[in-house]
Amino acid sequence: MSARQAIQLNNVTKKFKKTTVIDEMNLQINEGEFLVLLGPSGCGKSTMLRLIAGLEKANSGEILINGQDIKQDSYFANNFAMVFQDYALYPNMTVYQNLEYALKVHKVPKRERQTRLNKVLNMLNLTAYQDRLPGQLSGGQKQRVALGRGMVKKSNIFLLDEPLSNIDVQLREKARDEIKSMHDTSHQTIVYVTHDQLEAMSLGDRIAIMNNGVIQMIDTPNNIYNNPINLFVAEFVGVPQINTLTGEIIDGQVYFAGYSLIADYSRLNKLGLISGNIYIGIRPENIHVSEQPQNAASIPVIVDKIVDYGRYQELMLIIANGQLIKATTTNNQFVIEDNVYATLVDKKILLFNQQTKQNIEYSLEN
Amino acid sequence: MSARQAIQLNNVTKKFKKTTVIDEMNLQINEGEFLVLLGPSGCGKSTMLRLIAGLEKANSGEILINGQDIKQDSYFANNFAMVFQDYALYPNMTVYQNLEYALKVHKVPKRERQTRLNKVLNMLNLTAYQDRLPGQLSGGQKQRVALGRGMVKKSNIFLLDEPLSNIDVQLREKARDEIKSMHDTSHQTIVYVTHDQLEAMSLGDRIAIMNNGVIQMIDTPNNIYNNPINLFVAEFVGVPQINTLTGEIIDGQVYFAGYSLIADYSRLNKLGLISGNIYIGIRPENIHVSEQPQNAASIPVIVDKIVDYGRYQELMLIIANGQLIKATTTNNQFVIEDNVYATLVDKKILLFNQQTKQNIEYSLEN
Amino acid sequence: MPKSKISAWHLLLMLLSLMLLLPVVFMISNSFKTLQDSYHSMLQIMPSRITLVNYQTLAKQVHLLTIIWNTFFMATLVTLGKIITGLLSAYAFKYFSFTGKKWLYLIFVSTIFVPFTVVMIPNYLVISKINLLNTAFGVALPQLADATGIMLFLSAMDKIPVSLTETLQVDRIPAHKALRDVIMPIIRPSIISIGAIFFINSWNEYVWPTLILKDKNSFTLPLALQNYISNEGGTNFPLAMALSTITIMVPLLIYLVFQRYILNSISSSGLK
Amino acid sequence: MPKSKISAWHLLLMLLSLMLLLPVVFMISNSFKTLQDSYHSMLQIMPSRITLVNYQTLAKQVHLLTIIWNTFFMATLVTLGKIITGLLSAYAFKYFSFTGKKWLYLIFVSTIFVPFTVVMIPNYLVISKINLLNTAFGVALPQLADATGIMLFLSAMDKIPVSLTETLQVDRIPAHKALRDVIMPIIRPSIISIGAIFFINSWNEYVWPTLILKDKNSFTLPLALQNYISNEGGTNFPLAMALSTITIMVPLLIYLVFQRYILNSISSSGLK
Repeated sequence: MSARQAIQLNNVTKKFKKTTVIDEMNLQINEGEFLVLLGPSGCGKSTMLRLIAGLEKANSGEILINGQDIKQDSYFANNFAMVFQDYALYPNMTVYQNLEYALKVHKVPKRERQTRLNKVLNMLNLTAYQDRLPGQLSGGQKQRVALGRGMVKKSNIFLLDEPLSNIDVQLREKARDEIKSMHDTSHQTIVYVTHDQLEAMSLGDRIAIMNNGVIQMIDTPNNIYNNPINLFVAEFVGVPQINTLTGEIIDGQVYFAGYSLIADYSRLNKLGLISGNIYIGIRPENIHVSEQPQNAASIPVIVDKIVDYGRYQELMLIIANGQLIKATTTNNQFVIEDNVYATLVDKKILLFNQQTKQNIEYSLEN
Repeated sequence: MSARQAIQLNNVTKKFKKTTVIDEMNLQINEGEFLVLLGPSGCGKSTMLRLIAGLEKANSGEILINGQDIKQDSYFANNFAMVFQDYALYPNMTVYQNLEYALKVHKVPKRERQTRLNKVLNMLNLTAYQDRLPGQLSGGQKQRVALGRGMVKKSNIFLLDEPLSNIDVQLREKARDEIKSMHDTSHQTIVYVTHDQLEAMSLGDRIAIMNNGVIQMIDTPNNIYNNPINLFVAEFVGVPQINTLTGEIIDGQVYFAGYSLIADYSRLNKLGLISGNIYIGIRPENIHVSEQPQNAASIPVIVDKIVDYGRYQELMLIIANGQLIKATTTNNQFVIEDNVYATLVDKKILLFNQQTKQNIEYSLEN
Repeated sequence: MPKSKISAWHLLLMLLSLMLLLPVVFMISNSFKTLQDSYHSMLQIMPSRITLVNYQTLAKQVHLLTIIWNTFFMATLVTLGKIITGLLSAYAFKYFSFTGKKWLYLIFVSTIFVPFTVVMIPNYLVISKINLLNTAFGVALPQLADATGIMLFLSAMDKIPVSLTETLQVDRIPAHKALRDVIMPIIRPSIISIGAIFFINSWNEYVWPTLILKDKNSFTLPLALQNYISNEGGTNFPLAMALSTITIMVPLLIYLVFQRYILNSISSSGLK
Repeated sequence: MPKSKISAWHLLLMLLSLMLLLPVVFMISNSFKTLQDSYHSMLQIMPSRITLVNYQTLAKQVHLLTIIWNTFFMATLVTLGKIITGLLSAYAFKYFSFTGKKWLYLIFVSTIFVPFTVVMIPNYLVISKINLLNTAFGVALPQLADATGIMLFLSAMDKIPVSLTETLQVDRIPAHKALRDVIMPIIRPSIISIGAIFFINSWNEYVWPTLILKDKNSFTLPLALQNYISNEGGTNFPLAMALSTITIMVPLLIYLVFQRYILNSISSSGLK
C-alpha cells in the first residue's frame, strides 16, 4: 500500500439547517486502502460519503481528492464510482447499456468500450446476463453491475453506501467476498459505509467508528476490538456486547464486587491511580465459567438464563450484589440455577474513566 | 406449557394471483408457546402471520383460533395483538391515547381502562412518556407502546412481524429481552416473524423454518442447529455457514478428498449405504485446525485467508483438490500460507442425500 | 454542472413565468388607468397617472358587498359538499372491498373527461325541474359528485401506511370511528389544502353559475365581471380590470394563508 | 366489518356515480330521439323510437370533418407544446438549484388560482396584436406556460429514486442527455397519461377558443356545439345532443386506450 493520500478531509463541517452532522472532521485515506465507516444510524457516516462524492457541499473545511480540492471544476470526472444502497441501475437499460452509458456519453471510442466491458462482464460473471434489464436481476447481480459500472470507468475510488443491505442475509457472505476480491485484484481506494460490524471487521483495512458526526476511533479491526479508545467504541463493537461493570480502585487495586481483579501490579502502578470509581469492561468470551474457583479473583455467581446459539452458548450470570454479567462459551455444561464461578481473564480487562468514558490505558502503540 | 392449541392451521393454501405463497400448510401452536417463523425474504412467513390475523383470506383450508374458525363472525375481537414492523401507532394520539383507543371504542368503562393502562404503562416503563406523541419516541419506545397496546386489550395471542428491524442494531439486544420478559411474565402465545437467526435462536421455544411457502422443519433451536432435517435448514442456520462438501461412499465408508471421515462403523452400518455420492455438512466450529495431524482423517490444507472478528477468527482453508472450507477458532495462531491440518469432528458430521437434500440420519427422537 | 447550461434552463423558467404573470400585472395596472389612458396605452405597465375612478364607479354601479357575499356563500357550500362526498367516497374506495368496485372507479375517473359543455344542459334541466334556479344550492348540487376531489383524497390517503389501517382492522374499530378518529386527523393538512383548492376554483367558476344564476341579486363576482366584458374586450376596459382585481383578491389571500398546505398537497413533495 | 355498514358506503358510491353518469346517458339517449319525442319525454332514458335523423341533419348542416380536424389539430398542438414546456420546466425545478427557485415556483403555483375570466382579455389582446386570431397557434400559445402540467410532471419525477439522479451526477452526465436517456424513458407512462389528459382537456376546451376562433372555418367541436345551444337549453335540443355525443367520442376512445396509464398516473396507486 502506497502512502499517497487518495482522500483527505481537513476540518470539514456539514450542517443541515441547525444540526451539525459532521463536526470539524479530519481524515486521511491512503491510496488503495479499504476504509470502513461504521456507526449507528444518524451518526453522519452516509453524509461523509456524500460529501466526498460531491453530492453534498460542506459548510466549511476542504476535501482533497488526489491532492485536488473537489470544489475546483477541473476535478476529474471519472475518478469516482459510487454504489448506492439500491444500486441505482438505469432501469430502462440492459446490463450492457448500464455499464456502457457513461463511457458513451464521455466519448470513449466504441472498440475501447467493448474491450473494457467484455473484460469486466467476464470478471464479474455477468456475461450471461448482459442483455437483461435490472428488473430481471437478483440483488447480488445488481450489486455486481453497480460495481462493474465503476470498474469500466476505471475509477480508482469506490464509494459504497451500505451495498449489502438489500441482499438476502444468506447471500451477503458471498456478495461481501466479491467486493473483497475486487479490491484484492485491483487495489482501488474504497470507502465503505455500513452499520454492520461483522461486515466492517471482515472487510476493512481500517475502520473508522463514528458517533454524532465525530470519528471516535480509526484503526485496524483488531485494535478496535481489543484496544478501544473509549466506552462507546467498546460497547459498539462485539456481539454479545461487552460487559460494563462499575468497579472501584482502592489502594491502587481494582475491586469489583469485593474481589481484587488484576493481579499484575505493574500494570496498575503505571496508571498511577490510587482510588476512585471506574468502569470495568470485559467481553463475554473473556469470562471463564467453572464449577470451582480458578483463582482468588473468581466470583461466585448463579446461572440465570442460557441461550443456545448453536455455535456458542450465552450464559446470563447473577452476582451476589444483583448485577448481571454475560459470558459465552462453546461447550456449556451448566443448567439454570447452578452455582458456579466466573473468572475474568486478567489481561483482557479494560478500564474506563467514569467521567470521560476514555480507556485509561489506551495508547496508540498498543 | 399447556397442551391446548391456541392456533391451528389445517391445509391452508394462499395464492396471490397464480403464485402459491402458502402451500397446504399444517401447523399447531400451543397455548403460551413462543413460536418463531424464520426464513428468507419471500418465503411466505409474513403472509402466514397475516392469515392468522385475518388480514388475508386463505384460498383453501381452515384456521382455528382457540378451536374456533376465524371465518366465523363470532370470533372474539380482543383475541389478538399485532405488532407491525413500523409499529403502526396512531400518529395523532399520545401514548396514553394509543393504548386507550381500542378499549374506549369497545366501551370498556373508564375506571377499568385507567387501572389497566396504569399497570401496563408501569410495567413497560412508559409512564413518563404517556403524554408524548409517537413522533417524539425512539424506536424502542415505540415498540413498547405497540406491545402495550396488545397488553391492555388482554390479548392472549401476540403476532409480531419483524418488530426489531426498525431498531438500531445496538439496541436490539435490549428490545429483544423486553419481548422475552413480557412472555416470561404473562405467557401469551406469541408468533414471531423474523429473518434474523440470532433473534430466532434466542427467543423461540420452537422455530419453524420456512421456504417457498412450506415449513421445512419445526423444532427447538438446538435440534434445528444440530440435527437439521435437510440441507436448506443446515445452510440457512449458522454464521458462518455450514461447509457443504461433496463426498463419496465406498464400501460403506464416507470418503472426502481421499480421507475416510467417520471412524464409527456402527453409525454407517445403520444407514445401509454401500456406495454413491453424498453431501457432507460440517459447521466451521467443528473443524479443528492444528499444526500436526490429529488422526488418520486429518486433511492437509493451506491457510488462504484469515478474518479476525475479535471474539473468533475465521480461517479459509484450501484443500489439495482446490476445494475451500471455512473453520472458526477462538485463538488462532496461524498465518496465511501456513501448511496445517484440518480435522472434522467425527460426531458432528452431517450426511445429506445428493438428490433429495435430506439429512440421511435425521430422526425425530434425536 | 457547467454554468452556461444552468442559465439556459433558468431562462426558460423565467420566460414561462413571465408569460404566466404578465396578464395579471397588466390587469392590475389597467385597473388604475382612466378609460382614456387605457385606450391609448393599454400595454404600458405603469399607468401614467394612477386613478381610483374605476373602483369608485364600480362601487356605485353594483352592490359589491352582495355580490361578494353571494360568491362566498356559493363557494363555501360547494367546498363543504365536495369535501364531504369526496372524503367519504375516497374512504369507501380505499378501505372497503365490494363487488363492482373496479367498475365503479372506472366510471368515476372517466367522467373527468366528459366536457362540461356536454353535460351542462341535462344538469340545467334537472336543477330547473327541482326549482333550484337562482340558488347557491342549484350551483352546488351537480358538483357534489366530483371525481377529481375523490382522486385527490385518495392520493392523500395513499400516504397512510397500510399497517395503520390494518391495526384498526385487528382492533375491530368501526369504519366511521376509524375515519373520524384516525384517518381524518392524519390527512388534515390535505383536507385543508384540497378544501382551499375547491374554494378558489368555485370562487372563480363562471360557465355553470351563468346558467343557474339569472337573477342579478344572486350574481357572483365572475358573473358580474362578465357584464363589463363583451367578446371584443369590453366597452369599459379599465372598469372590467378593476372588478377582475377585486375578484382575485380572495383567492390570493387564501392561497397565501394556506400556501404551505397547498404546495405540499399539490406537488406532494415537489422540490427540496 | 358488518355487512350493513358496507352497504351504506356502497350506496353512497352508487348514488354519486349515478349523478355523474346520468347526464351522459341522458345526452346519448336524446340524440336518438326526434325533436318531438325529445320535447315530450326529455327525461325518458329509452327513446320510444330510435332515429338517426339528428345525425343526418348535422352532417348536412356543418362540415363535420373540417371541424373534427380543427379540433384534432388544435388539441395536438396544445398537447405537444404543453408536454415540452412542462417536461423541461419540471426537470429544471427538480434537478437544478439556482437563486430565486423557490420564488419562481411560488409564482407558478399561484397562477393556477388566477381565474381564467381575469386573464383572458389581456391574453386575447396579445394574440390579436401578433396576428394569431383564428389560428390553432393562437389558441395554443398562452397555454404553453401551464403550471398544472409542470406540477404533474414534477410529481411523476418524484417517483424516480434520488440515487438514480445522483448516479447521473457522479457520472457527470450532461443534463439534457440525462433527461433524454434516463429520466424520460423512466417516466414514459406518466408522459403518455399526462399527454392524454392534456389532449382530452384541450379537445373539450370552450371558453378560450371561442375568443380566438371567430371564423366558422376554424371552429372546433365545442364551438360548433355552442351554435346549437342557447342559454335556455337549445332551439333544437336533440341536434345538440347528437353533436355532443360526437364530441365525447374521441376523448372516450383515448381514455379507453390509455386507461391503464391514466389510472396509474392520476391516482398514482389509488386502489389495490
